[in-house]
Amino acid sequence: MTRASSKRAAPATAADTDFVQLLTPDGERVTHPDYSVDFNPDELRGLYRDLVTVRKLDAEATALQRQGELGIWASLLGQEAAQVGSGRALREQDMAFPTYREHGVLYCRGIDPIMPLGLFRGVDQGGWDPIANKFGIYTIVIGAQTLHATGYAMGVAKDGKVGGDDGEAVIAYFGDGATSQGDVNESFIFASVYNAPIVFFCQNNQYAISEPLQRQTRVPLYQRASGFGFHGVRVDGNDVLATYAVTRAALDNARHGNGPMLIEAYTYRMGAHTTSDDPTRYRVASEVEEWQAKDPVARVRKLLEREGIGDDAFFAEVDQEAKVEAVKLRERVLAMPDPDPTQIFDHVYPNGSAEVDEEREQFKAYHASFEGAHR
Amino acid sequence: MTRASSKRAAPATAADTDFVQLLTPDGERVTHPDYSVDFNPDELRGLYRDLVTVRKLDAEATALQRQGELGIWASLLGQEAAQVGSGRALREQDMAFPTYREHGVLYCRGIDPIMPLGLFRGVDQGGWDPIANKFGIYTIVIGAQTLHATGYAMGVAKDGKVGGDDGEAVIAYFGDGATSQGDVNESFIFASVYNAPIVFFCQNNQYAISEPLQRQTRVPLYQRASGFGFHGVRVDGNDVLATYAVTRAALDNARHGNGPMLIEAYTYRMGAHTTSDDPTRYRVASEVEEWQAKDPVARVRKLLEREGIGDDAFFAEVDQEAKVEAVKLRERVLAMPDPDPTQIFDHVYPNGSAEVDEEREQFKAYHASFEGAHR
Amino acid sequence: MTETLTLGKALNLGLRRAMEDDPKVVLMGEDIGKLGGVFRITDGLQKDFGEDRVIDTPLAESGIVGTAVGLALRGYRPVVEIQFDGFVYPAYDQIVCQVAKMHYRSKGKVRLPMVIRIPFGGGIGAVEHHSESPEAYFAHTAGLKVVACSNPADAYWMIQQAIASDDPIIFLEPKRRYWEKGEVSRDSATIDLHTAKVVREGTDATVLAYGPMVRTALDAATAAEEDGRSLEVIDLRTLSPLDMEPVYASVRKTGRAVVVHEAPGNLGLGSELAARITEQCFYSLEAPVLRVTGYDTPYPAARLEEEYLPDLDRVLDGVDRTFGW
Amino acid sequence: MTETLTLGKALNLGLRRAMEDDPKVVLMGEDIGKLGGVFRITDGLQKDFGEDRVIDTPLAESGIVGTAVGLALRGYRPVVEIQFDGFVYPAYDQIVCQVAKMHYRSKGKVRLPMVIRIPFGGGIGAVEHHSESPEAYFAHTAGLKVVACSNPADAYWMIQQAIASDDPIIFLEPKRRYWEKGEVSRDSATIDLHTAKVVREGTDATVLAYGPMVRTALDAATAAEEDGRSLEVIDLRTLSPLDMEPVYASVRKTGRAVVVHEAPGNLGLGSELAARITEQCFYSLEAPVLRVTGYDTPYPAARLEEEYLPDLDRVLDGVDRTFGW
Ligand SMILES: Cc1ncc(C[n+]2csc(CCOP(=O)(O)OP(=O)(O)O)c2C)c(N)n1
Ligand SMILES: Cc1ncc(C[n+]2csc(CCOP(=O)(O)OP(=O)(O)O)c2C)c(N)n1
Ligand SMILES: [Mg+2]
Ligand SMILES: [Mg+2]
Repeated sequence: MTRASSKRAAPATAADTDFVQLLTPDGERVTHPDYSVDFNPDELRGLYRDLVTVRKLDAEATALQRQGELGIWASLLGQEAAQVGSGRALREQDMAFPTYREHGVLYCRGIDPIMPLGLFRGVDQGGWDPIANKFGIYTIVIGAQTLHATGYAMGVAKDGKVGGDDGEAVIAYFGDGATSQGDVNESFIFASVYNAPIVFFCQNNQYAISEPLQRQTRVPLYQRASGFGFHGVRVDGNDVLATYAVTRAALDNARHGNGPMLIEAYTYRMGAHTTSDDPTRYRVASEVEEWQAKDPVARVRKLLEREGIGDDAFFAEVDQEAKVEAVKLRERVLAMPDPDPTQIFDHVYPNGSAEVDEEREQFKAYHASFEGAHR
Repeated sequence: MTRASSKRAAPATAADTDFVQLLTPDGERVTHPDYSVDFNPDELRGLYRDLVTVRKLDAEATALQRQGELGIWASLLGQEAAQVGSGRALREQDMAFPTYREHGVLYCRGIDPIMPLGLFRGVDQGGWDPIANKFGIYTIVIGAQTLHATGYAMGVAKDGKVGGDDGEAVIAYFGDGATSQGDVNESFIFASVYNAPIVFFCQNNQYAISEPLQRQTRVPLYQRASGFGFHGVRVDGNDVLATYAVTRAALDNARHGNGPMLIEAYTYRMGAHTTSDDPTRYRVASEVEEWQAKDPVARVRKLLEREGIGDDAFFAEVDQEAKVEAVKLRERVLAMPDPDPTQIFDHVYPNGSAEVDEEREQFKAYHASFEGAHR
Repeated sequence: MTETLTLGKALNLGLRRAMEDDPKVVLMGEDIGKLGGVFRITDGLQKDFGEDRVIDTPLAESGIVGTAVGLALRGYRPVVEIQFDGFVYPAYDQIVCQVAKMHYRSKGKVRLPMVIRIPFGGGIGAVEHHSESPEAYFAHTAGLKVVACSNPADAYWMIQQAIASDDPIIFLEPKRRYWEKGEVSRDSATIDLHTAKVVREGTDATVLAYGPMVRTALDAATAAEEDGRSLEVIDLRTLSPLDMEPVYASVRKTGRAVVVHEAPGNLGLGSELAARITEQCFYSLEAPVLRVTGYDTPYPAARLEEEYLPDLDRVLDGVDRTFGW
Repeated sequence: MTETLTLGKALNLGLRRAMEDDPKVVLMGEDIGKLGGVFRITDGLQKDFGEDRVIDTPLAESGIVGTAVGLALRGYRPVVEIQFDGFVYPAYDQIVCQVAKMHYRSKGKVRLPMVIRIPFGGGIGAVEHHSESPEAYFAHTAGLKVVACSNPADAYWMIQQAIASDDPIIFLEPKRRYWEKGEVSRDSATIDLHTAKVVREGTDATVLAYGPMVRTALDAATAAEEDGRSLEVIDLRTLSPLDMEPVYASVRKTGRAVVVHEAPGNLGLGSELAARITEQCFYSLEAPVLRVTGYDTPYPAARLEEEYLPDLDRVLDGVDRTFGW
């Protein structure tokens, strides 16, 4: 009575890997019909410097956690190109909404790298001004920030700040695991329906803590976009040039009033999910080694060597400068004062609350009662 | 530096209307490469009888509400073919999860049509046994039931009840507006990741209360599926034959272990959202007239006439029988007793609760105190 | 000069005035545009202020509240309408984790001047999820302020005060009172948003209510008068933070208190009020603070709601019981 | 015979035994498979029971709970792990509108024998959303039962009793106590799930606690003894419904009560307990029931949590204050 033949989805698997690439792991340039970059040598060296620096600062933070100076740390190791490529693609007027791992983007936004360390040390929950810095506070609840980014982008459109090169664009960062959250899918809907100037930047680092991509999807994530009415692209997230080119194109597309796009930056979380995690329980060393060979920093170094625009002196200098920044960072972390206990009661409400003020006073009186005394 | 050309999504609009059709509004059969039906005359007459009956019962319910016998009514007017076509496509072992409007599917499942009237009268919140009847309780929170359906389907797979003609399939009903809810999109993800035997049946009746489809999506809804890793089809939801064929194929696809599919039944809500709604505030009469011409019942009558398998005597008899059923329904609704007030305290917990029992006793004592007395 | 308005119309005029006063005020919600909302509270506003300021949204509450947060970050003052109390829960995560905490998280650098309007409570003969009283879920959440209006004058002014406030505010509207009329002066607000109000003076016992139950409490007070009992009725108006001083003053005077609300008693506002009153007025209390509330069951089918909801008789019964001690 | 186990290991063994006893028991959650959960409570279970019964889910809490409802409808007994307290809110709609109400909605025709496990409370130096105490949000919801374990023996038995129960149960685990050891007898449960327990007898004042604060209360009682004060400590164990008789009996004996919990005081469990105790023990109370709780602010940054959380000294201070009346 009805045709028997199966209607199973196309054989594409979540792991198939054709993506936009402009720089191979060996540091060779390749061309792409849609995307290109024309950086001059200084700009290329600048990108290399960014990559080395964010990796170094990240390693320092991991070390600080090991030594008990941070409560926890979410390392970006392996995702430097995805973050520097997209972070440098942002224009000054663009707004970014990060997760808790975008230390590289934060660095590109020119924010003091000490900031996230305060959060992970536990002295505060995010000290920077998100509006002044055009970089949102870290969001820990998976996916929540994608709706904030979409609403912000709706506001940009209401302000009439789209349509030209000076238009404003918004970028929302999230992970592969986040694509399963209702909020992320709802943000796709709102962005599409209101044609908001936003780029959804998914760093597919292959894992949500211990869960491999296959627990979130059986087709490539970039394909999610089309059913919501906008375009999706997969880029080699370990290729800083391709990530830059694709992100820049998507941001410009948005700022010119052409609405949202989804970018899947195909990359790998080289380290643990956080310093609390033990990846040996759920993934094999050989997999990590495979990705080691695709290292995002090494391939840029090879490019600079290949094109004769970076010599050992330069590389040594970059390492040295990064080391100095890292040491400075460490010293400042160690010098971070603990917050005054009464800060518990600060900033609960913009207009304040008599109840909270009363609790603050009781708190002070209670602690004063111990002065001298000891139980 | 990057290509300028826009990356706006394909020009497809949410309203484009190519769909699977086997019966035109004029009652002409058309063929489709993928789908067909081979009903015999009795079966065709049976479908006509179903369509007329569910429309008649629905009209009776609307009348009962107008007369104050129901608190509210959500009419299926215009969606008879979508509901009868999909409802009759279900095999006995299949499980359905409805919204609050699937009175036609409920009828096809062989459930006493009085059931939903009890709910809309306010004497209960859904009186039937969802498991025994293989038809879930009406769900009012938009989209919630799609996750229940997906979980149930995951259970079917765990039970090993997929793989053959006797496999079990699940169907989840929801509307065009529901496609914006996180829950519906999450159900797509779970169904895809676990390859659950489920059919997502979206009745796109063009409105979510007052909001037209364009407030939910800018591309056709059936396209949503592919990005989640399964197939989507749009069917003429006013064509009972096509709806039957497409649903039957999708259910069999699921029961054979080939996973989920999405069906968008393209139809129209001819009446108000509910009896509380006033559609004249948000849509024009001409639009309704256009759809009038695509009436799902009339076209089957034309087919029967065209093929000489339904004469005036038959049509009169069907109308008469439906009328009788409607009158019976009315009488039973009027005879419905109000619930005993202590039912407030029944079935809060399967294992009961001393707290609730105590409140029940206090309630009784309180009301007893009025006996005779009057304030 | 004053005029007679229904509570619903007063809200509509209050929203209109707030939009006239501040171009950054935008309304968001399901069916609030052409339809004017299922209760017509936004009637005519999209026509006059345009689709850019009165936004019909996709059917997704988390999306509505989450994008409202983003609009607030962009400098707008979003006023969200949740269609019915029972449909706020998909947005609960955004409300509790983001709306309530972003100011705190950012050490005060970010403000979210948002209002989330929720028609709440029962008594309209509706189907499931359309008659709930979720106030405790929000009042227990630090970072949110919660208010409930009970009459047209308060509706008109409180909605404007809530929109003008930089705090994120859950604004509860007593849906079954939308059609009740009252005198409204549109000259100027006479009382702050976060203050309770003695709406009837009395000497024998204090009845605390808010939203839809204020009218019920007042009716009970009138009936009690015939039995020669003088009840003081306080309209709490602000549920978080609570304005307790007028409450304490009243209970110290009367020595007896009854709290009335539709929400289930267990962990409802009544429990917090009872705990605080007992702590502050321990030696003034002639009897424990009693609670007259909805029962600790899900909201029942419509034909049972009259028995479920506190009414005049149950309030009087509660008062009687405090005199039984 | 008994053995010494950590609370976490006791839960792990309790889950294992429940899965052995009933093939319909399935575990669902994020990272509960190979990883064994971020707290390793499900360690080894996927290896032994397979991916079909220990299910790593997509990262979507509403999806996890919503599909668990469907599995329950199909005859399974899902045990859901929410990774941290602060991540339960995306599932709040499914929990409050579906899990809590489906039995009622169906007039008893449907049962949802589900357990939702939530590691709750602070004290582990975590970042935001990892240290919350959401129990009141669930206890205020009719149709849900809520329990909290405080020690390894209870953890081992309560989780099995919760899974065996046909009621939907929110099962709260005191995450900071996961590593604390205690004696566990695996022969048979000695006490019903929904009962409170006097864990230390005393005569001068009653201290009510649950979950992580039970240990704190016991430590306070030990310290108080040195000051010559005898505190009775009750572990509530069941938060909804509350088991009040042992509480009333104790307060009638001592005349004083202090409730301790980490959740903010406003509309926390302490308010309900204070209201009920005052109503039932009005003439026995020497002082109002006092509350020692988290403050009415969002949970603060980790380096402030020691000041935020009730500790031994704050409990003793609360007791002192009841004697000040
Ligand atoms: C709503 C919610 N649920 C669970 C968690 C716990 N959690 C923190 S990170 C994480 C995995 C996120 O994976 P992904 O989105 O891929 O981002 P990644 O960490 O890999 O960058 C989970 C489950 C959370 N933070 N929020
Ligand atoms: C979560 C939630 N939000 C809002 C509502 C109120 N509401 C009831 S029906 C409806 C529109 C549903 O539209 P659609 O999904 O297209 O189904 P239809 O009524 O057209 O069949 C809305 C917004 C609800 N029931 N649940
Ligand atoms: Mg990831
Ligand atoms: Mg619709």
